[in-house]
Amino acid sequence: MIDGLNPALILIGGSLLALLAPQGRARNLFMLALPVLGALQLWGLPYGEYARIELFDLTLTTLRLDGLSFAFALVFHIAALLAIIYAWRLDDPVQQVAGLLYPGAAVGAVLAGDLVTLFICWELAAVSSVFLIWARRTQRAYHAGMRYLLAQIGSGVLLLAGVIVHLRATGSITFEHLGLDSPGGWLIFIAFGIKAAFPLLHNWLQDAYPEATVTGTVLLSAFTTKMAIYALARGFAGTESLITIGTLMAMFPIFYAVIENDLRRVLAYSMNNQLGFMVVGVGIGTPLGLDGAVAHAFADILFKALLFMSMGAVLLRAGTVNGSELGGLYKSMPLTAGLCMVGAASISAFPLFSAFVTKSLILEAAAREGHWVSFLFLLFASAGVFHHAGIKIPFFAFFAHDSGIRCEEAPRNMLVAMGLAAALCVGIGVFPEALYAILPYPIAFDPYTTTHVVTQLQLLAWSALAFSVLVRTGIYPPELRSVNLDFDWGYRKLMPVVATGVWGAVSRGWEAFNTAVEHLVKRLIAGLARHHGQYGVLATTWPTGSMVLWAVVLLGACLIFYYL
Amino acid sequence: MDQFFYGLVGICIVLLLGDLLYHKHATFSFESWFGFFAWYGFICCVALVLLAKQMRKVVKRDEDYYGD
Amino acid sequence: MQILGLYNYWIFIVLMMCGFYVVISRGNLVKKLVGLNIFQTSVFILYISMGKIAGGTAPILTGMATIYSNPVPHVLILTAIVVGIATTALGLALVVRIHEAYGTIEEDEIHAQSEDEAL
Amino acid sequence: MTEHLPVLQVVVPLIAAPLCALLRPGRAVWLLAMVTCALCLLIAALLLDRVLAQGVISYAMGGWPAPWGIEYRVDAANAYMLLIVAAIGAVVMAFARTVVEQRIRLPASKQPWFYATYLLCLTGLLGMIVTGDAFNVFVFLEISSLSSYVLISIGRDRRALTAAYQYLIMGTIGATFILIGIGFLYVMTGTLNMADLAARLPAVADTRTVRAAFAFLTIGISLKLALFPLHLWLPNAYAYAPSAVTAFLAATATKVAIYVLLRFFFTIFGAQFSFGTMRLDAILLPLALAGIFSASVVAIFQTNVKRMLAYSSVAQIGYMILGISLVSVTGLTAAISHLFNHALMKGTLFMALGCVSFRIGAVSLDRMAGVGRIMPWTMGAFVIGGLSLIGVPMTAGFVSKWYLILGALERGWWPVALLVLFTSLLAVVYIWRVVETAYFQPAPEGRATTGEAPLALLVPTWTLALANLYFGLDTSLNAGVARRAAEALLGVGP
Repeated sequence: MIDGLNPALILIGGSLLALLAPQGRARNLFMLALPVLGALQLWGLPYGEYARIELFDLTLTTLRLDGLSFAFALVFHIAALLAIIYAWRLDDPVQQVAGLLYPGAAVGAVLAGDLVTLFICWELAAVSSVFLIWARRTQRAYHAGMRYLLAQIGSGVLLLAGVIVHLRATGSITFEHLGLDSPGGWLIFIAFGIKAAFPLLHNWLQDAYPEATVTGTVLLSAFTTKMAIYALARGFAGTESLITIGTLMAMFPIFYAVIENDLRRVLAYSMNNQLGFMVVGVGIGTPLGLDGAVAHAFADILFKALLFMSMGAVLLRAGTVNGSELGGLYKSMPLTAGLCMVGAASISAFPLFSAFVTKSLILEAAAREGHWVSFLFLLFASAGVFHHAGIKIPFFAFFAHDSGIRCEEAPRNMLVAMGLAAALCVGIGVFPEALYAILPYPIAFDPYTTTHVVTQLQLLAWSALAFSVLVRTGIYPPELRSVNLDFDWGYRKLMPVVATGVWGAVSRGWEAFNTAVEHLVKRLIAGLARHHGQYGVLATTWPTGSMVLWAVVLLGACLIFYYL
Repeated sequence: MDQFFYGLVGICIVLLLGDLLYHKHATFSFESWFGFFAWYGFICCVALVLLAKQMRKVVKRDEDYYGD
Repeated sequence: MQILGLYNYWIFIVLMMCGFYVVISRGNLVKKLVGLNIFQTSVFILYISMGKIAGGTAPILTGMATIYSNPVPHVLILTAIVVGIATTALGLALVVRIHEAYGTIEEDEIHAQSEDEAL
Repeated sequence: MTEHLPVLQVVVPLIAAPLCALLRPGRAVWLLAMVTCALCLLIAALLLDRVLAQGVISYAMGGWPAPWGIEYRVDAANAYMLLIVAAIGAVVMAFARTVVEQRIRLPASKQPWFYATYLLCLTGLLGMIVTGDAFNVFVFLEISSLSSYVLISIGRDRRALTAAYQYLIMGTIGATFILIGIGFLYVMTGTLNMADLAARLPAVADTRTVRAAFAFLTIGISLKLALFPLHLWLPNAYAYAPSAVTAFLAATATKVAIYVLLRFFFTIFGAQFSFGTMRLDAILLPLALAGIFSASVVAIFQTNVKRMLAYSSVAQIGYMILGISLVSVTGLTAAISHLFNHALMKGTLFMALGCVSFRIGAVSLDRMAGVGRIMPWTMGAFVIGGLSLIGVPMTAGFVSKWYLILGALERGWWPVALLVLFTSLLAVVYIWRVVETAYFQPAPEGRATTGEAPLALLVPTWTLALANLYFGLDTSLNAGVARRAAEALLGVGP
């Protein structure tokens, strides 16, 4: 451990050095060492504030370690490690560098003690992550990446604006509780909201994540949104409206997830749903609620990575992740199928799996504060998430009717990465105390009570029954090759149409303006030339002549202005 | 597949009856209703699928709708 | 009366405007330079005339006069005249090169050729 | 020796220039010019060091004390400017050798003249900064202008000739306006020494002559610094000049004009008169905003990247003028630090473009497709320069944008701050167009697949690119000294 060294710098610095290492095993080992070293560094640092930098007349606290930032920084290192193992065979410097830079930026963001450092990491994360989408090198991915980048940069600009307002009003840039009534609070709130994929601001996520590379989606799923959850927990804990927002977030994506065909997009929707739970936890704002949000973010990174990794393996081997084209893959990829089901069980909150011990913190917190409407909706969302992520994903990919696709099992490195993630999911589910110990607030909570286990099993089993009945009766909507309109329709379809119209009007207006100005200048010169009558010669504006004319006109204007 | 389905039905009934065997710790009164979590889960899922099916009529478009 | 008393400034203004007019209205690059020269010359006259003090003589210490014209503006404008000559020379040299490159020194024709090039 | 530093700053390049012209073509000429530039940089650095340590340095030319003789007067503001100009002069000179030897259509026998002219231009720019005499400013202005017309006219494209001609007309009118303004001031005060002028002007400030002088100086200086809408000469001049010349002029010439603006309106007239009585900010602010906006939009539609960057320069000048028209320490700090930062970013960008045109012979967007893959280092530098231009944090460009927005908010001008942010997005668009073409599009058919630019070009380019990053983090020079200069100009500092 080096005193006061920011773990983020290990990843960020290492990302550039990685290019110097020869391709292949040497580079892979080097990259593998980085998150391990980072995690050790993180572990060794006592809580406190380090690495103050003077920038202009501001003091930046680039490293602040406390309970909240520690949990996020730790799980980010684990996610980076898993992704590196998962991408072991990858031979693409772009993805390798981005795959270190992006986690580094995310770690930097959660460790940032002030808003300016946060903003810098915020933007670095945005810019580095887009390369994971572009690295797919298709036109479609390029456009999706562009839309993604616009949303992310937009969030950054709002954040910067909010920070400036905040600084002007308070003279402080320390990143602590802000709340909506603080100056600039709303701007910062919306900036965080974009990255946390609040309803109506969520579409970049479903739009872009499924278009990224096999590795890219795994990485993307881990950092950006959780960074935002961290930021909300730090700046807006206990903000009432977050409970409503979070409940909505948990609810509406499940409808889309049911009818979505691209299984990675289904996961993207379920991600939105899981984020909703965390946002509710932050909104409740009690120690239990915040702990729940942190714990659920921790668990979510792991099981969502596991699910995305398994779908990535399917994409790699079968060439598609469309539900309509898959089925029966369990014969070819039994291990992947098994690991995917561990992930499915985890996200569905089966007892002994991770979400069971983390989601229940949030539900318990909601119950204790008497938010019974949110409680019911979250229960609905829990049933729904089991339905689409727990059953639909494994069912359509690995079981259902046999699609006839026969392929190899996933490569060994991918299986290792998935296995590690699965082990962590089960580990958290079986030994929740270990996770509870690193949460920001000390809690005494036992998820394994008879009531909790039985009611959860009832909920899940009867949801499964509903699924089976619907499939058997043929009511269940079939997987179709299609896209579903979401709010991105607004900017992908409506805006281009409007923009074309507006542009036409603007260019016509500009032409008219130009004509008018030209006319004016002609009149002016005609006036000058009245005595000579050489209208034809003078009416044409010579480039040099018109420049000089401008200068003289301005001189005259200035003289008049100054004399007045 | 059939055995699988009937097995599931069996498990569901056993779990439902399980509610009779212990004292439920409930925060809200509705939690303590008999088999609340079971039928709530079932109804929710059916409602979810039926609503989503209706939604498809509105939002479904051809795969290359956006043209890229 | 005061307006007439400032006749040297009126000459300056009229000359300056003439120069401008030529630069603005003529498309011939050489004529533009001529206009520029007239404009600069007007400034020379401004400087020279403002050094003159009514009743003053040339600033040579002979002991016969008590009022002298101010020599500083004259010295200054010598520098400006040199600059003007250099500008004119350079401008004419450029016009020669433009004529070699475009075969014309009419600005509209050059403009048209440049437009073609841009297409 | 050290007490003669102010005059050496000008005399060294002035003497070296004819020497260059006398030498035979070859390595020796460049070496002489390079050593001269390096010496200038050293002198500038020493001067800044001394000024920061001891305060204002006054040097009486030829032993004639001010206000009768010509005084060279160095304070924080112009020591800082000297450093910018000398540094860019040296870096671009290192860059210029390869360009001059291989890319400029200049017979080998004429090459020494290039260096001579370049040094004369440098002399003029340094002289304008260092002098404390108003008329001397005009003389040095003409020295730098005349030599820059020559430098522009040697571009490969024949349109360089017409661009130089137009610049000559406009530049001469601008300089002559300045001359008229100085003349009027002399009429009213009988002195040309800046400090003396500042002392005597208040007594006669409320006269038509002084107001006329003010108007002529406003327009004359605005022409030289290419304030919108007097910028029309600039795009062609920058687009068709040789790349080394563009890099040098874009990074220095307009900046020095802005310095002259500061000198005249803050030191001579005084901020109270210029902005309080004459409401200069009422003219500058709308023009600056219009310039920022319109030039940024125009830049987006350009296909010639050099022209695009030239329009972006007009927009950037707008930012500086905007900072000045805020008339506050923060606003002026933004403007002055942007002088420095813009020199760094535009120097980097134009030199990177120079590398591109050195290899593929063109800088139009369609010809630059896919160039990022064959010239990774060059385009890497371009991207850094571009990020700095946009104002991304941790680059030099961020520093000035930050102060600019703070300054606007201090005055409570929300829309202005928003416009600055919005036009930064426009900069994203036009820089992005280049990046997208260079990295994401396939190379056009029939373009020779050449490799990376030679080291002799890359090293100076990367020197400036890294400076963009360095000064984004260590802001003691570009923001710290700028603040001192701003305080000195406003007369509020220690």
